[in-house]
Amino acid sequence: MNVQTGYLQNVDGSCLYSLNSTKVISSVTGPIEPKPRQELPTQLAIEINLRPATGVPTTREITLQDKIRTVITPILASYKFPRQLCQITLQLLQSGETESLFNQLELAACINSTVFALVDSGVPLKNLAIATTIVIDSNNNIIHENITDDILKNNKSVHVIVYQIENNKPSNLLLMDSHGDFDEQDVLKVLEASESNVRQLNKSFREYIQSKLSN
Amino acid sequence: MSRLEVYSPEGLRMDGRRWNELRRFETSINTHSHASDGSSYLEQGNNKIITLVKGPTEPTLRSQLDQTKATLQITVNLTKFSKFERSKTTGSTKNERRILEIQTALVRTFEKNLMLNLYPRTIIDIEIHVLQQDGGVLGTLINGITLACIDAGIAMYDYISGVSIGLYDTTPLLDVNSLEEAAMSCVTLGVMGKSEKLSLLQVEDKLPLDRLENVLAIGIAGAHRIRDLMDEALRNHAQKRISNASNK
Amino acid sequence: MAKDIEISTSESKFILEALKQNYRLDNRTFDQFRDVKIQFGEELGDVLIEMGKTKVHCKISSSITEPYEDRPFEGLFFISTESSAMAGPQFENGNNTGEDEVLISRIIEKAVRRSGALDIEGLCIVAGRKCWAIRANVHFLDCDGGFVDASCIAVMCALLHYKKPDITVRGEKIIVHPVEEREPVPLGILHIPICVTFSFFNPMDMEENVKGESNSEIVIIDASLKEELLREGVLTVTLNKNREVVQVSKAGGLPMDALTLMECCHKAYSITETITNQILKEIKIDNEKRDKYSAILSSENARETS
Amino acid sequence: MTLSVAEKSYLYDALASTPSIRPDGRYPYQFMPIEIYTDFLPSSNGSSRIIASDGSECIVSVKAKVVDHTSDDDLLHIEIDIAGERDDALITESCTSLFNKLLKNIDMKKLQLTKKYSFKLFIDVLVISSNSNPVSLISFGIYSSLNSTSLPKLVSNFDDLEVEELPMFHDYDLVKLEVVPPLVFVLGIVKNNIFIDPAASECEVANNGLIISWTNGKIIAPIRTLALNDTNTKGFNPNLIQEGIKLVEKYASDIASALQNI
Amino acid sequence: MSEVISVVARNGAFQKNMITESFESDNSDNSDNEDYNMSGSDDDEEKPATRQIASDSDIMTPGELITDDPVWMRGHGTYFLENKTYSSVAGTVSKVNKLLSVIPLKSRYAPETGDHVVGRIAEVSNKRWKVDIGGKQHAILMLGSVNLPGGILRRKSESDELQMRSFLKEGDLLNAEVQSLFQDGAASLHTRSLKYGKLRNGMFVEVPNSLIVRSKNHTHNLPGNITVVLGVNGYIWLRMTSKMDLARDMPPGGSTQTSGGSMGPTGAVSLNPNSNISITRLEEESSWKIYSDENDPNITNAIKQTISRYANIIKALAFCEIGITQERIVIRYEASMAYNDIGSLIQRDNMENIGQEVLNAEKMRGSAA
Repeated sequence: MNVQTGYLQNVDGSCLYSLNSTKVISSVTGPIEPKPRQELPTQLAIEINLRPATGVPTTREITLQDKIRTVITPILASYKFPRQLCQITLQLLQSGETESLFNQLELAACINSTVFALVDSGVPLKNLAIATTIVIDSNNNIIHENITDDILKNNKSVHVIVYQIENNKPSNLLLMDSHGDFDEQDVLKVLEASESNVRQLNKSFREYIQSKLSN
Repeated sequence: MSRLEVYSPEGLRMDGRRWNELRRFETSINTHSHASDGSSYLEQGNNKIITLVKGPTEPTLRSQLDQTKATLQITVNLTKFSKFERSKTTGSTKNERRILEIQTALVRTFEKNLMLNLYPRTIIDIEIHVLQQDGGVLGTLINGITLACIDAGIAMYDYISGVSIGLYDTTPLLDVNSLEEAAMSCVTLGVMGKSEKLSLLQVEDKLPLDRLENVLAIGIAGAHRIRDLMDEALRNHAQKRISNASNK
Repeated sequence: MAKDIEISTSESKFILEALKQNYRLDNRTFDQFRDVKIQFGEELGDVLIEMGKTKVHCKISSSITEPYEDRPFEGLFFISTESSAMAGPQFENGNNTGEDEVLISRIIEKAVRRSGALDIEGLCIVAGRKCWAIRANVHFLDCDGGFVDASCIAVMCALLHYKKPDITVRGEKIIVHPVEEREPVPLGILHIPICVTFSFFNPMDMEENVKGESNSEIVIIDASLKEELLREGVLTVTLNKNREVVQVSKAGGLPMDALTLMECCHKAYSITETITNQILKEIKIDNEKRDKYSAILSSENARETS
Repeated sequence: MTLSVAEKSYLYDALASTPSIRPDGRYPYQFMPIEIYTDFLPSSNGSSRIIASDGSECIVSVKAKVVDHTSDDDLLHIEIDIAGERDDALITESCTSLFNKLLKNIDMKKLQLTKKYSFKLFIDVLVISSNSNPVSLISFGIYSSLNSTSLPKLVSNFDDLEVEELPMFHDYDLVKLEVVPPLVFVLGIVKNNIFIDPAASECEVANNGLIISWTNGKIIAPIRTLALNDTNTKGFNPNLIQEGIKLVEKYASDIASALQNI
Repeated sequence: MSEVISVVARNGAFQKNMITESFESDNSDNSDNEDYNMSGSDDDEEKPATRQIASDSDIMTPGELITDDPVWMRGHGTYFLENKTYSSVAGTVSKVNKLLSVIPLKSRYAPETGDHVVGRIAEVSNKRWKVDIGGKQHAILMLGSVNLPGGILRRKSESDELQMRSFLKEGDLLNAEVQSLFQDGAASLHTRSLKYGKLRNGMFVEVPNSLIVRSKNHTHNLPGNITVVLGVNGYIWLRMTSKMDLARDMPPGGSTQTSGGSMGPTGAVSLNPNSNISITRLEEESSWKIYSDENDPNITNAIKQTISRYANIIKALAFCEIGITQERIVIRYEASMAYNDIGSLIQRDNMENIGQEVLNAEKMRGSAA
């Protein structure tokens, strides 16, 4: 994992995030004045725009936007900013997977990038959320790191798991997005693998922040 | 069509002009007194345009209100029948980027020339209908707007006159028509009064850098002529009005 | 633009006063173009350009499609320049009809596509049936002025960097060879247009500009965002190394003396030369990095681009 | 256009009285004076510009193209652009659909060149300004532009079914297009009076309006009512339709000949 | 010409009053294209380097040098650089004392204090009406600048603010005086005189404001029992002459008797200084009636026809771009009796005749300046 926060200057928070061959930039602007139609009377409204590396946004991107929203909404302290807006923009630079078949690597990268950009922006968060991708390949091996397009193509099932981080460790599950052929046993294995992944990611992110703060 | 020589060895162009000759330039002013505050009809060669200026007047939208100056809005309607071949596009052409670009360029050209600060909290809305186009349209639009704004009595620093110049091999051809425009690289100028200051300068095709200065010089001279033609037309118009309205 | 970015009166006064005394906020001289940083991504045709704090990313994608009916011998080439709120609050998501957005996209369009920088006839596979469609996706990441100049460099670098998969035509069938199997083919680049943007300021009032003879207007190259917000006129000159004017755009704004504009064009030429050389050098370095062996094997194979 | 209550009641009373008094003194059958210019667009096959004395103005261009009518039998294409209105505005769309129907009355045989090919006419209407419903003005514009339309003269054989060739035309000889386009009349109704070509202020107080179409000496479809404002509109005596039709029958040929004598 | 429709037709050409200025290159011998050299500034000789100033009635166009004499104060329609004063509009030079300005041939109405204008309510807002007077901006009519029912001395209350629309609402026409100008040039109006207020009993006509000349009186009684209000802004109101209109025209000591009951144009009974109406009556009469929307029931068809005739005459004068004055309207009215048919007055050649006859008549009488 490679993280660089504060990458952009014209927004309140940003993060250049890459994991293996997937690379995404996220930006956060807010809280700002919303357009009247976006305004929510009691809480912070969230606008998410995701732009693909090539071509124009399609339903695929809108689906991803919605999934990111379901993860971000619960971790934001949105009650603190009624009638305000938080604008999140994501630009994929490199998807790292065959875009017509998969979106799992991008989804996990986008979520992590967004959360780190939110941390960078100073918008109050209740918790962190960290996402990871797990593949069970045709030989029933669980693959939890260095997932490439080829590994994805050889999957029996693919899973994106997002954990909420509390007291520096994974607690509740925020999102589980599984595709393919799997059983209960597989799910348990996936959860286990993903928890350790998330733990690891959380650790590296903390280290990054710490080193950034000490500078 | 291309069998015709763009520029003959005898120094004649397809329509019989010499290299430094302007096209026919005919204009009438205050053509639409019912529908606008200022108007002009202009034929520059086979370009035929109607320009209507409405305002300065109370803006209808809040977003058009500027406390310090008038908001300038320009809409260019390139009619589908304006070219020899009717435009094939179905539906509206109003949001084409090329048209938006022309509109923006015109607004930015006249924003600096009209004394908009004299008309705070108002809007000036300019509407141009291009009935026929035959090359160098942007320059013609500039001339039409200049005349219509003067007719509307809107204060301005000076005339802006527009013209396009083509470069055929090494010979600049003044005031190109559409056949010439298609056959060579062209430069469009918007010149401030009788000065050598350019409000607008556009080159859209490849042109040797070392020829540009020469082309600009011819263009400026041509634009000054156009300014004089507009001035003459305007004075004739004014004379007529004044003699009509004398003894009010 | 969605919202006008406000710049305080005192700050704008300060910047203008400094300009009058020959100073710029970032200590550059008036004629100084910012250093261009070119970074190539992992994939082919993936480039990030940084000019000061301005960041523009360009990525090329290709696909096989049908040519236009009236142009059977030509491939397709699109440049998409969509702005998003990421680059700054002045850009609205999905709004491509804003004045600045339109001007940027039109200038890039004229500089690169209309000028024939990419050989689109070379994209033809089967006349009237199949051709390559090349798409340059320009992403504005961070705006500190100079989007046009940076985007043009980004597009050209990405086109030079990109290689499309090799193909074999068998009758009606087209076989696309994966990159791993066969060395991909670079695009035909016919010239490299470089945009240089000049910004104009009027230290006097409009009367002096229109009727005066002093020509006291200030001209700076490669304005930063704050300078862009305060400028009264802008000129973008696009040239290539062959001393060809590719495109010039001064869409209104402060009227400027024709001779001054000519001087700008000449200044732009020397910048064009420098940047073109830099691009070619960095492309070469990256190519060598990617394929150490082919550099040894074939020395004179690369197509000479100018 | 907003009028004051007093203005409206003055106008209404004047128009409702017997005989009706129109604000500009016109007879019930009298049109506003118009100016017509034709043939000013050399790159179109026909063109016209109509300006009414209230400043309403409309420009029409007719362009012809040779098409294979066995595959494209829609030989008249009309597009209407009303300045200041969006292309999908109600007024624009209703005008377009009205004229699409009306122009079906034109004898398409006149456009046929050979057994296979015909001229297809593209009629583009640009309404530069209009103070009231522009349909009447547009129909005058179409009428005079089609009347001024000249098309290249056919020199090749009519029977081309055997030969796979496009029709051939004379180098410079033109033939006048001989079609009779329909005219559309707008009538205003105030109380028991009906009058032709209502001005903007008359529309403002009218109780209702009628659109009556006419061609070649006879009334044709569509005839329909047309609300001219949204404050005063109400029902009216059906006999007024008869009266309106009589009015049009009596005077339409005068209009047609006035438009033709150019 | 058919009486159903009058058609002016032209084939080929497009423009009316076409000013044709064809340009022929005059330096045919300069076919060597190196002849133009940009660095040489060749326009110096075109600037008259004189201290002379253009005289009145000289036509100026934008950017033209009017004078390089620094003694002048620069007014509207000009701008300056150092000593030189330039024109910013096309029009004629006007010199008033040391104030130099250029009056544009045509522009939207620019209000001046004291102008008598006719306006239409465009918007009812907080304690004020916005009035369309054909200017660059709407004029403002403050609630405090109108007479309210109940008399002049009545205090304005909050309930007045709430019922502003019952006095004047969108679309209503009124005549008023320009009381003052705001900094940005917008006019502030008042109707605190019985000659101003809501307009009734007639018809509205609009002409270019440049055709109306500011004068002492803008309300005129015309033959045929008609009164015209010629708003300086080019908005004109034609109405049946009221008792009050008659009273206004009476010479002092005249024997007018306001035979009570009939209303003046503003709903109040005539206020002739010589009539026996006291200021207290005024207060009584200044009632809700002044804001009534009802027309006088006594407007006969003959009156309506006369109003139409006057309207057509005014439009004909405007068509010929002839200044509109009471005298000219009356002359033409009398002459127009030759046309039995009012509707024929709108035909183009008749309009042109009307204009020509007015000018001829004035020449004959030598009243033309």
